[in-house]
Amino acid sequence: MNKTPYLPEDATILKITPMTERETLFEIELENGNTLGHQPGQFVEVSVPGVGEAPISISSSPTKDGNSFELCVRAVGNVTNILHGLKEGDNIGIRGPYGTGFPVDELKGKDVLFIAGGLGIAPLRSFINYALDKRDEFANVKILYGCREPCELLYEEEIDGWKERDDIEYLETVDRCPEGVCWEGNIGVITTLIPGIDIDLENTYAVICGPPIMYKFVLMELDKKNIPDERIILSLERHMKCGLGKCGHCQINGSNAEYYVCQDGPVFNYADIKGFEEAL
Amino acid sequence: MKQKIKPKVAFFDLAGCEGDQLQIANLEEKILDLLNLVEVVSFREVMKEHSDDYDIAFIEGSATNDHAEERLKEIRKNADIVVAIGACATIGGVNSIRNKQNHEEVGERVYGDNAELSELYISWEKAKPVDAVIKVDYKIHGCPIDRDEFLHVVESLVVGRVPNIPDYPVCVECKLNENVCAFEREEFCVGPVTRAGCDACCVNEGTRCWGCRGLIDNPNEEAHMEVLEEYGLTPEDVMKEFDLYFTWQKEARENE
Amino acid sequence: MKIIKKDDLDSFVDYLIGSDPREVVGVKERGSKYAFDKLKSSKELRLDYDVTILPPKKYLLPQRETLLKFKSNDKIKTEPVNEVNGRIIVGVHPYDLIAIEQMDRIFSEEPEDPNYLKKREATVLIGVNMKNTSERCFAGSMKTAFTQDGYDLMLTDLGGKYAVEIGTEKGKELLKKSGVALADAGEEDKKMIEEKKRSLTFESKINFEPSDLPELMKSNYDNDKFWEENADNCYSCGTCNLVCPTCYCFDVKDLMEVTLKEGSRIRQWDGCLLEHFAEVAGGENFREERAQRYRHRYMRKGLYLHNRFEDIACVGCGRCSSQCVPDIADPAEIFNKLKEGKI
Amino acid sequence: MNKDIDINVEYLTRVEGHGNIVVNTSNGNIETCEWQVVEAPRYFESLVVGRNWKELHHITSRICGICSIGHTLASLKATEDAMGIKISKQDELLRKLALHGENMQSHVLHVGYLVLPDLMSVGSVIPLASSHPEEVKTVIRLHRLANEMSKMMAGRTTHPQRLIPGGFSKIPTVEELEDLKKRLAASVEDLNTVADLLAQLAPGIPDFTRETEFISLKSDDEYALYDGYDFSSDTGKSDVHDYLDITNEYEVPQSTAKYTKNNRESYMVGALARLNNNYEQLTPLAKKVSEKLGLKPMNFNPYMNSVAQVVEIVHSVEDSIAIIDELLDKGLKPQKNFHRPDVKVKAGTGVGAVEVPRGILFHEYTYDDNGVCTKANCIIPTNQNHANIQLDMEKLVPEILDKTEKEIELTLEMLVRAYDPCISCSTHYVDVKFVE
Ligand SMILES: Cc1cc2nc3c(=O)[nH]c(=O)nc-3n(C[C@H](O)[C@H](O)[C@H](O)COP(=O)(O)OP(=O)(O)OC[C@H]3O[C@@H](n4cnc5c(N)ncnc54)[C@H](O)[C@@H]3O)c2cc1C
Ligand code: SF4
Ligand code: SF4
Ligand code: SF4
Repeated sequence: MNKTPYLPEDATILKITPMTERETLFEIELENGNTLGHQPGQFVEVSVPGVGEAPISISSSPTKDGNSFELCVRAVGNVTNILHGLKEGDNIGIRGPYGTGFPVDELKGKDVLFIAGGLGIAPLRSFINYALDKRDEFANVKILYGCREPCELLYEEEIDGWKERDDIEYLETVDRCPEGVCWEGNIGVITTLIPGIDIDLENTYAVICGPPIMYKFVLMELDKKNIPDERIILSLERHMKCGLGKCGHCQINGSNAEYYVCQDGPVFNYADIKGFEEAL
Repeated sequence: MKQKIKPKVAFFDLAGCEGDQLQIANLEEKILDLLNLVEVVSFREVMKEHSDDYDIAFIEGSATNDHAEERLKEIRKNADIVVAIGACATIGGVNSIRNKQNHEEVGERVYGDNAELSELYISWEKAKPVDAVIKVDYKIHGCPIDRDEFLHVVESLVVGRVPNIPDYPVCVECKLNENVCAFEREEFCVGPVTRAGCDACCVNEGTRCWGCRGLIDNPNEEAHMEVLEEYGLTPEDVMKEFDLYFTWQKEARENE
Repeated sequence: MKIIKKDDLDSFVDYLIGSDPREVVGVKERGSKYAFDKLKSSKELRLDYDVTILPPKKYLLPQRETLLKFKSNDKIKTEPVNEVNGRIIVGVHPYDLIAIEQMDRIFSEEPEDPNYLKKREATVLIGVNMKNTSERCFAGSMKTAFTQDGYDLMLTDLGGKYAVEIGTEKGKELLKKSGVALADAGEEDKKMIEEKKRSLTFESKINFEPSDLPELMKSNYDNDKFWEENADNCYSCGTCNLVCPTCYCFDVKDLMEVTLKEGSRIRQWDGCLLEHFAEVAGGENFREERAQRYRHRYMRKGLYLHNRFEDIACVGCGRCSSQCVPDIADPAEIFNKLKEGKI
Repeated sequence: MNKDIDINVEYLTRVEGHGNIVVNTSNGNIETCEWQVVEAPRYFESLVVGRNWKELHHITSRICGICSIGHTLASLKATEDAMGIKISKQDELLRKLALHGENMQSHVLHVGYLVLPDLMSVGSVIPLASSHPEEVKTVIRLHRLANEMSKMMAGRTTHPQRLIPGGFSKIPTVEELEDLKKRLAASVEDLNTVADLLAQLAPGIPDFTRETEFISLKSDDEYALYDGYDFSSDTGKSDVHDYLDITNEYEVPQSTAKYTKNNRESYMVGALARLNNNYEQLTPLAKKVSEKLGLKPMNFNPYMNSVAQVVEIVHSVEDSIAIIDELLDKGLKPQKNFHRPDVKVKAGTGVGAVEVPRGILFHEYTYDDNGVCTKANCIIPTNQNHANIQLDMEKLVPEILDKTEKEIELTLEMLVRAYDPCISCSTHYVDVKFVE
């Protein structure tokens, strides 16, 4: 049989790091020994034979040492739940990388404002770590990260490292803090962090990823800050089955254009999809 | 996929025709595969042994009296997972046609007007699906159930995933099978509001969808009632179309 | 252009059925309707049909198709599957040929879809010009009633005999190998074809140029009231998607045998009118309302695929309108209403 | 002699539906000896009232999952009788094939899955799968063939679709019938295996007799299953429309529910009744198997009902082959799919009687001018057998009191099982209580 894009490559789970109750970090290596060769922001289709496939963003930076890559997966359904039950050394299938990544080259030399809500940190982390590894290629780097509760914060240890760096600015917040939990940081939704930050209007790009509801409010705040639409980059999640621009599920439309999120996205320039009823 | 556990399973029946349990016997050679996957500890229809120690309970039939209610509560206590199988258990089945009839008349029609019934036969005014009495985790729809779907559910439960039960109407499968639509043959059909998963088996055989898998989660009932009237049914007949299998569901949804 | 006698055409079809290693399918009666199905004899072939229930896309993108097979002992092995049956399809109407050309573009766009393309390559298309039109067909006004390409052979019924246009080498070979008697078409015949074509009538039509459609759709994207009113009786049953020759969306799911030792990944036709089509984990549904899904379909037909491939993705076959039970899926009616600014 | 026994079998296993066996003796005196039926009523005769003639067979098919084809046919015949609808000879032959398919399916299920374990001293067929894999596979093969035949004729194995008032919505093709014939012919070897196995196990069948009356359909042309007149081994021939004169549901002082009786206190229906009444019309091979298994009319041992079922399986296979030959010889008249027979709806009352696996079944409906059902009555074989089971038990218990309690229990269970009762079928409930 000839090559088919539907055939996943064999891959091995090297390491499993539970992060929260629902999220786990998987370090994965292709069995053929190749690197994945991805751009920050791209995703793979993770295949569990007999259960199905799920699109998952690559959470590690291509600049990471070694051939492996990392996925941060939230258990929400069939594939993701079964993934959570696997052990180190188990096999899965990987297709990809797919989609457009973040416009890394376009952002070189610019200020970058990362805004991550919840699991949105997973795709952003691949870019954040890229930027940190190549710190001199970017101007100011600011990271805003919000979750619903302290126990949901991901990559805690790594973030401790970010906090200590003085060449970036890191701010975090939680929507609420249950009684008895120790939390010294900010309380309030992520949009409450935005008014307080300084933005160089000429030079700043905002890169956003979070749950659908978050976009609306963050975009309103950024609008107040007068960041032009063209300099807002966001990553969308849609139902997708093939990752190849065929199955039709991930299409989003506005009156002027339409996109296949799996191929034309998941990363979009806000100016291109602004006003799309189906996008945001 | 690997099997996590070899669960103990038990089969129970309330008021029904046992056609669903028959589908399990009808698995023929695949029964042997099934027996590798699960341990059957109770199945009155085929085995003498019985045990109250089970993980998954499959229940066929409707609850129609206090005795059934007691049994169901007992089953719920014992089982981790309760699966209702077949229309009688999932939506009340044809049993619930009588829910709209006068209960006294119902008794008279069957036993005559001077019948004095022994306690055993005292029945609720309404036949109820299992989930009207206890919590049900999964439903295998159909009258009778589809064998492949049954296997799919068992297999899913064993590997620990949620079975794939369609929530789109029968018309989908009917079209995939390239049937001549009932409405183009001067027949009526409730396929547009009925849950698929049967592969439109009745239409494939030249009849129509009767609705045995119950309403989909979000049916456009008003539209279908309107359409049925346009095709010449009286409002009364339209109601009857819906009463064949949907009586309980409709009542339950109205009360929501 | 060649001429073949009716009887010779029958023997040609019987020859294909008997001698060609490929499967021969054609239009047959199904109940009171027609469907493409395996032919056992030319007697079953109904070249005078109006429209088939499903378009011939079912042979290129089957209703259900296996993409992968899994086998497991201790380690799971995954193998690609592509069941390619060489097939000769007899009696494809021009609008369906045009639809197949559109599908070709979609599935050959990078990354290519070999499951479609391999089947497509192994297929011979013998077209036939319409003799009868279905009540809801509006191919005339969609400029899809005739086509110059997309077929290997094209037949036109001239009463007692057929004109045969040869579209490809493949088609030519087929005729030659069969040894069937052909005559060259004379001026008379050519005139007769023109006459036949001219006399073809359609009960339904759009009242404007199809090339105006993309603009029309674009300007009505926000016409919420229109979409809501017209979608009111929609069942979300997807019939309009499933029977359409240009709809190609699919779902992918895994099946496992109870032995847990074998399984497969299959794709199955899906429809954007179905409620859960655009729902993601967590329950967010990006086209939750019937009207949104309903609009999406018309937009795809008139605008979106035009943006992508410059195709008008409705070929006017009328299948959706005739098979939608509440009869709300007629593109001709909807397009005309939009054009006239009605609700 | 056992002085005190206390048998209380709640929900007898390996039968369809719910029944209890209660036997108590004290000092060798029988205090209770009961066959109790505790099925929850489903009220079919009321469910169909107000429903359209096109739905009646769909609803009443749900009386029983195992003999749903039989119920459908009885229902269709009643509707056709009421409206004066005639079906074609071809459709009649096809219906007979459907009935044979179900008869085989039900009998194989009963003998192979439910009775065999008793004769082999295990609790169910499950352990047999590993101890006697070949035998079990043979039974499975026969069961599958019967099911596939039912599906081919009726569209589904359970709750048929193709069978509709006036004929069929879809019929099998010539190729399908030819293929079926081949497979039926090839199954003879499996049938012999089962017959041999049963012959071997025959000594395990309890030797018990009680004279009773046998009622079944009978026909001058054939071993009656699909059609015929009522026949009693005591009182002879009668018209199916007079079925109420045979079934005579009556009330007994010690019970709130009804009994059926004709000439005696009880009568028996089912495979043994049919075989006793129609033995001469069995196919040659069926007769041979019957002889081999020591079954000849009149046989008054109810346990032999299971043996009669095996004989009938053979008969159904052979007769089906003959029917297929007849259909193919005449040339199968093709019919478009999605066929709908012409039916003129009119008011009337009709009776349908069919021999289903467990015995004679009657449906009677009355329709109004619009074809809406106003009244229905269904009398199910198992109902007709309850009284006979009770009387058998009463004769049997004193004869076996010298056995252990366990043995008595098993013998009684086997007795009820031999009748292959289909309790959830029962639309009228019989609550039998005897205190000696
Ligand atoms: C580009 C992209 C990147 C993503 N990155 C991540 C990530 O880094 N980490 C992470 O945890 N999740 C990520 N997701 C979400 C993840 O794909 C879904 O949570 C996952 O597909 C759910 O699959 P499941 O089999 O576990 O659930 P299922 O049991 O299949 O589904 C549960 C629900 O999700 C819907 N659904 C089914 N398939 C999909 C699908 N392919 N996409 C979305 N919804 C679907 C179903 O309609 C159902 O309602 C990403 C999604 C996209 C599109
Ligand atoms: S026959 Fe019924 S299920 Fe099939 S398309 Fe028509 S309405 Fe839908
Ligand atoms: S428009 Fe018609 S065919 Fe399409 S989904 Fe709605 S009801 Fe079904
Ligand atoms: S939209 Fe309707 S008319 Fe147009 S091509 Fe599709 S099925 Fe045919």
